[in-house]
Amino acid sequence: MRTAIVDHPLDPTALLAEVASTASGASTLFVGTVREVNAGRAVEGIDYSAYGPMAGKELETIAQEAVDRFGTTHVVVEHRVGTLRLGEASIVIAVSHARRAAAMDAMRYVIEETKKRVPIWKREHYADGTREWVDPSAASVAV
Amino acid sequence: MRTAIVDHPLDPTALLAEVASTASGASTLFVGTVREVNAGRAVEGIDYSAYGPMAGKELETIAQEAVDRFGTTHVVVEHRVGTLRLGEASIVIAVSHARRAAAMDAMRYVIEETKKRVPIWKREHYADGTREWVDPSAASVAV
Amino acid sequence: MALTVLLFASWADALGPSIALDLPAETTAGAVLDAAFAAAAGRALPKPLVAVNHVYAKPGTPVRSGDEVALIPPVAGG
Amino acid sequence: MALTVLLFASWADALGPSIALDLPAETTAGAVLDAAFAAAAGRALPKPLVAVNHVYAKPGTPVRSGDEVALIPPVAGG
Repeated sequence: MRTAIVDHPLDPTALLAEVASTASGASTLFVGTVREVNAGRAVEGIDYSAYGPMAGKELETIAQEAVDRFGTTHVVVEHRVGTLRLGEASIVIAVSHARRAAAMDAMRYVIEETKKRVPIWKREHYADGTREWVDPSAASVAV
Repeated sequence: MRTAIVDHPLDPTALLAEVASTASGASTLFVGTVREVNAGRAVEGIDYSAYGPMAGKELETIAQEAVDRFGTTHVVVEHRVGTLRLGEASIVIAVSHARRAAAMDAMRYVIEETKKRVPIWKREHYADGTREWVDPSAASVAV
Repeated sequence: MALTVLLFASWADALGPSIALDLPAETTAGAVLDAAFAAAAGRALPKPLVAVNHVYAKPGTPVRSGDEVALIPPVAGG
Repeated sequence: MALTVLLFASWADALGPSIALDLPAETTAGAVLDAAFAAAAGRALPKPLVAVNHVYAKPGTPVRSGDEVALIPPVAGG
């Protein structure tokens, strides 16, 4: 198990390799990426910022919870901060497990808990030149 | 959308790149791999064989169902046949979608339906020298 | 009619990649399966599904001369 | 006591990366939040959670001199 908050581009292939194990029958990978439209507005990029020490700690706690709940130590998560362009990855979660259901469930657990708990914020840059902090708790449509 | 039955090693990174889109907020990847133990027996490799034309058709049908149900055309599936060693990938499923829940659900749909419907069989090579066709319908523990 | 039925996995190990069955001109997937088990002569083989022209068939699905018929033992892909 | 509270996202945009609050020696996360909203002087800011020493706090969680206290606006990671 390993987690990190980083300020450089993420490498999904490396994370997939990191969780590989001949004890595993399934590997799952989740990649969150910057998409061109959010809530109907054209997005050109996103600034991700974190409360560094707490975000690192919370991400580690979530990964440890996944390890404990789903019974695999092969859980690796990296979250990127800084300014990301369209299509770039903000988070990569890699899991492997003897059984596929647990590999999928663990991946899902980590992304859902991260969205809820890790103190990271994003400010979207819109095509009209404005920038806004995204508040999922206020959004009419969940992202 | 693309599906294939192939007889060469799979490349998860290429499939992940194939589904990438700036319209997508999430990409998911499933990699099924040969694991060293099944039902308590030490496994050294697996022969995968397919009823080629029907397996290709059924895999394509499943991917099309995922496209229709979950609303993304970014679904790519490759299944390998032939003799695989420990840790090698037998199937790779890549999906991307605007929204993460659908990306995860579509990935899961494709692997579960593939396990049920695609006419592909595996014969495990055990450390004791024996080989046996795996019958998931008879197994006491689902793989 | 003479019908060639494709076999796979444990069925192919036991009986080869195909078997030739002699069946009435108007027959069904269920009748093919019964004839295949008769040809297997008591060997312990898992119950297969029948595919007709690459589609899973029901017991009552008609089988005609020229159809591609296969027995599909329990699948284990993925 | 004088307490420095770390701010992020829209709160940091409005008030800077931290604010200095003057609070009773024995106080709570809830009292910190009330004092922060008073310092924000009516600006439209989303309701944050309070973190004390990198852990989410409840309104009654004690806050002592030397604690690292932060306001956590609605998070949007992932």
